[in-house]
Amino acid sequence: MRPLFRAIKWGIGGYLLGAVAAWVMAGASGPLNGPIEVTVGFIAGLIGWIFGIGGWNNWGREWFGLPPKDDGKDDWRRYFRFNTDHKVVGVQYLVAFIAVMGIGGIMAMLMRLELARAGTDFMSEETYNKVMSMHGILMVAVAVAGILGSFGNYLIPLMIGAQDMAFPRLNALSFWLIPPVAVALLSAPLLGSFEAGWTAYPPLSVLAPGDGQLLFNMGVIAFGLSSILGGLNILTTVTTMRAPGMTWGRLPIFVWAGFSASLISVLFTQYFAATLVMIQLDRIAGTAFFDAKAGGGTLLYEHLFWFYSHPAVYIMVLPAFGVSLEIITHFSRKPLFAYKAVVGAFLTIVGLSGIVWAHHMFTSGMANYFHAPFMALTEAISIPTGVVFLAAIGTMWKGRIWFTAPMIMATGWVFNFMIGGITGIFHADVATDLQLHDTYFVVAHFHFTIIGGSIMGLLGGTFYWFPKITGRMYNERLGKIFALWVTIGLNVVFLPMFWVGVNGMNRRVAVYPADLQRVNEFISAAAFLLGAGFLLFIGNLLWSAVKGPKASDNPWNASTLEWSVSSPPPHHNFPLLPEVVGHPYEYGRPGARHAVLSTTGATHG
Amino acid sequence: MADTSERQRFDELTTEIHGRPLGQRLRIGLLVMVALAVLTLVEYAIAVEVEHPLLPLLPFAALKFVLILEYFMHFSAVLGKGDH
Amino acid sequence: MRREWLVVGAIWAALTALGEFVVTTWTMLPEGYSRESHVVNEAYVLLLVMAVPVFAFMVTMLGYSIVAFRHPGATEDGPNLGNNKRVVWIWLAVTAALDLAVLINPGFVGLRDIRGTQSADMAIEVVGQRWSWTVTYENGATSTTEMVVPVDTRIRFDVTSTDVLHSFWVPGFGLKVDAVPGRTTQMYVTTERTGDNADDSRLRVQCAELCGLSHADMAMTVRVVERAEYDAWVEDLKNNPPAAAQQAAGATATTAAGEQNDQQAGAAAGQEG
Amino acid sequence: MAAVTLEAAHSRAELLHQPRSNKLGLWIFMASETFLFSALISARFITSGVQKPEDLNQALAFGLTCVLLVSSISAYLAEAFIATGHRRAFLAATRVTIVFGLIFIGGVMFEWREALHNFPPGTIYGTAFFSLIGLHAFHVLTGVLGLAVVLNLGALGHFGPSNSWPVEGVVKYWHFVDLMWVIIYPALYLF
Repeated sequence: MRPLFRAIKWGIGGYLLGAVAAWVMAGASGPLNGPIEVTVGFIAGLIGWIFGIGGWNNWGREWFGLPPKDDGKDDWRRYFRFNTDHKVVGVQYLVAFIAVMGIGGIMAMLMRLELARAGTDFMSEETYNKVMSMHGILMVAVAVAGILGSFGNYLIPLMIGAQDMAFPRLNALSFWLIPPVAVALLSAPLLGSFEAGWTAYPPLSVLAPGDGQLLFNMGVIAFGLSSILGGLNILTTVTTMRAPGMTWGRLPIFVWAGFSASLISVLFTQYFAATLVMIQLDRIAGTAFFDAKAGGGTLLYEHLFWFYSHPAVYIMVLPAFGVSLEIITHFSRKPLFAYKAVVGAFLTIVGLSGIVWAHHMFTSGMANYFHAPFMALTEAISIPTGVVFLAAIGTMWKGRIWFTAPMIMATGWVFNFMIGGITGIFHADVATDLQLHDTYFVVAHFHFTIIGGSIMGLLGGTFYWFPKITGRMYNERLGKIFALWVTIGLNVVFLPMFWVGVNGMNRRVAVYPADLQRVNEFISAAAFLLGAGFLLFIGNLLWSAVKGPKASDNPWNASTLEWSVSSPPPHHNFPLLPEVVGHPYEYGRPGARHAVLSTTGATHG
Repeated sequence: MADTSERQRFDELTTEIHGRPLGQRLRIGLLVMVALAVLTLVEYAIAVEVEHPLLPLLPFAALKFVLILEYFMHFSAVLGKGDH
Repeated sequence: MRREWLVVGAIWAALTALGEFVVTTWTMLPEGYSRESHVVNEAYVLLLVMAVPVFAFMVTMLGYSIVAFRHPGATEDGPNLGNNKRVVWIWLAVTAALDLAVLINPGFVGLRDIRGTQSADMAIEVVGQRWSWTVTYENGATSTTEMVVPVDTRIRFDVTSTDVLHSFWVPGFGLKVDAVPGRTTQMYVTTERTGDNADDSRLRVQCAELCGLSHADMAMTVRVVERAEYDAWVEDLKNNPPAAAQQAAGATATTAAGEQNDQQAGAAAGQEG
Repeated sequence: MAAVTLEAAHSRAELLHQPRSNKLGLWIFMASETFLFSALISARFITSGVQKPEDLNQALAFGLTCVLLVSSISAYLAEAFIATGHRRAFLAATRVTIVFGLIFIGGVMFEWREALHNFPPGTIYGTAFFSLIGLHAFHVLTGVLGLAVVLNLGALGHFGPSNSWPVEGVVKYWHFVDLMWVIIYPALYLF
């Protein structure tokens, strides 16, 4: 725990140092929590935190020719320091993001409490806006990095037969950037106005008084950095660290999904960072990016923002595609149907994702001639996405379907994400979007895609790999109940939202017309039930991680490489170096093997 | 011996650095620098002469971009050695 | 083998029929007050009609697989059928065709219909500011509490904002457009039916783009009335502006009167012609 | 015995993977950074088209371009020297690069004092100018820091022909910063 305390000390020290230095440089007048001071303080504090947690001992010392130091032994405390083992980083990510999801879920419950009545009964509009903004950004963060950070880090090296990620220290760094981000985001509502939602549209986010928005910007920029570094690591790992014989055509589908999502996150995240830097500059340096009077414009923000934030939804769902297809394949005990087409679909989605952003802007007042092409491109994304659905049902067809908790999650993912996908067409279509944009129809749509797509992948993956990660089995009966609970509950909560949407309820409001109250009461009640279901999930996992029955190395009898090692895997992943000799999903062909373990593997390079 | 072949492979992977003798490197560097300097001068001259020279300047910037990318940063080396 | 597909086909057909019946008869769409809202509703129903068979197919496949191919435990493998190029190509062709169909109608057709022509019988200026709307009519009368528009009229709303982004949305009209500081955005609406906010909460101007503290309250009521009633109302609004607007309108109110009468006459003549 | 072989195998595998990984990782990072620059460059054209103020200090900007060009060739030389085992020449070239980098930063600071007066950040061109030049100067600064680390380690005797990746990496980064300037210079001063 020592590094953690050191990190806190250095982080706070860094913040104070940075703030005072900025204060002195700015003329030593004015308050110590002015915008520049907070900004510089956050950066310095972030650096202090990273060095304190172990960045200095493990890494920084090398820059000055000193030998790096290790911080401690490999016991439970390794989860609380800068640890370069990808499995530790994966678990850190998983636990941290399930915790963040819990906080975001509590925010959702608070929002539904307020929305059960048409007026402002439970919280003020100001509080509601803060809670809503917080729920938005926390859940976006969970969806962006939840699967990629946890399963991506934990499983990609195992699945491709590598000992670790290509850049283990960068990996640890990208996780340890997260806690300061969480601190910044969670303290943002306490420090003055924080009401611009996760999209932070200017000029609202520029004009909002107080430091909340500043911390939000800095926090999200740091999160973006973490996301970029994580993606970079995955791309490099998959390209250079594959075991002998692990050709591109033999990569498990989850690796492909992580690879595709990483491509997006490495390239496009910079645009979100750039937009937030612009807001920050408008606030602290008096630039005029979004000041209409000086000639700037908010359309600039919207274009740049959605240039990242639309591809971002594929960072969220692509890994979940991978997880779910992986689960469906292993529990149907059939080869993944149309493997090559799915890989092609992933890459097509990556390509298309970068050229569809303006469908978020049909009502924004941008030039009319943009509408038709962006509608066409957006609707074209349904074609590669359709291939993923084909793979799901094609794999299940005639399989030997073992209906476990992860499998229920995966099939629920097919069903729910399909609703999200189909309602997406309503937003791609200009005519309907002009009415439905910014209504509860959108809210329902993206909750079906993000919960149905990304979060259900995260939950399903958690069940599926739980025995591998902890070495113990979760409670199957409770797991099944929870999986059904989520799959069905999602529909009960969010289907009525389509109705309130078309009946004129716009999103991000604490008050709404009284005639919509009955339906909202129902939604709120259902939401509380859905939220309560998550206690089942947390309880099941916590209890099982400690008291669950010991799991065998391969409880699912699955074929991919991570199941060929002990549960949990040894430090170097593979006691013997793997050599891949076949496709990962050769179910139903007698004698087919995915990989053999041998000591001679390394010489093949 | 396995070790020598690995050594070779390691060298291969880093040829872009280890391959060429110093004299050849210096020649290439000097040539590229002269080219860049000339291009910059021409760029500047065009900008002085032409009003809003967006189109005429683009090829010069692109050429400089490619020169640096290829001769200073050895970009093609990264494409040349794909997988194993 | 063949029987399996027959069963699946039958379930699919039944589900599709049921779904189509539901989406075409039990419409959950409230009727709008403008031509544009009909375009929206038609596009909406058309999209649903096209979505039903796809959805039904997926549900059938999913449900049938789950029921028919259950096999507890990982004791046995399914057949080694990893790929079937023909199925993939057929699937691609079908989805591409569907996509193209959606793109043409309601896509391009809806886009054309909802935008209509770039001409209008009257123009109304709308200014959003935190957290209220100001509506200025052609005769110079302004209102911040209620927007009244005549029925059977093509209206152009010139929307702008003085501070942050807002979005000018009348749910009953089926359209919205953002109010962007420093720009004027335009929205064309052809009213078709009279109505009153008192009977339908969707007849309100609602800010649809998060604009801070009182975003949710940034609304004003809307009435769609007969032309004559509108003329009387807007005239009355100009002559007896509400207390708040009076100071703002001030001296210009009287001088603009003649101009405005001419304009109204012109507009009326245009309608008759 | 088996354990020893395994450890050896692991380290051999690392030896083979790491140079490629480092190189690829740096390239991916630079690709990512290109997107950051492209966001701001496109913002410059979206907000103010090809307009530029009359009172830009063209001579200074041209000078800065030349400074960066010279530093670029000295960085190239530093890499060439260490790769062929000429340590002293490598150190000298690195020092020259750092000096020119610092001259560049000094020039930018001098330019900013003028620019703050002529077109402050509150104007639309000033917005693009200060953010782009600032972003670039920040990258120059990190490049100088990287070079300083490499210089220090080099002076301590760390690098040689078979162990020159850190030098190569920093120099590549330096060239990348130059590469961005190739676009920024015409985008801000010439168009």
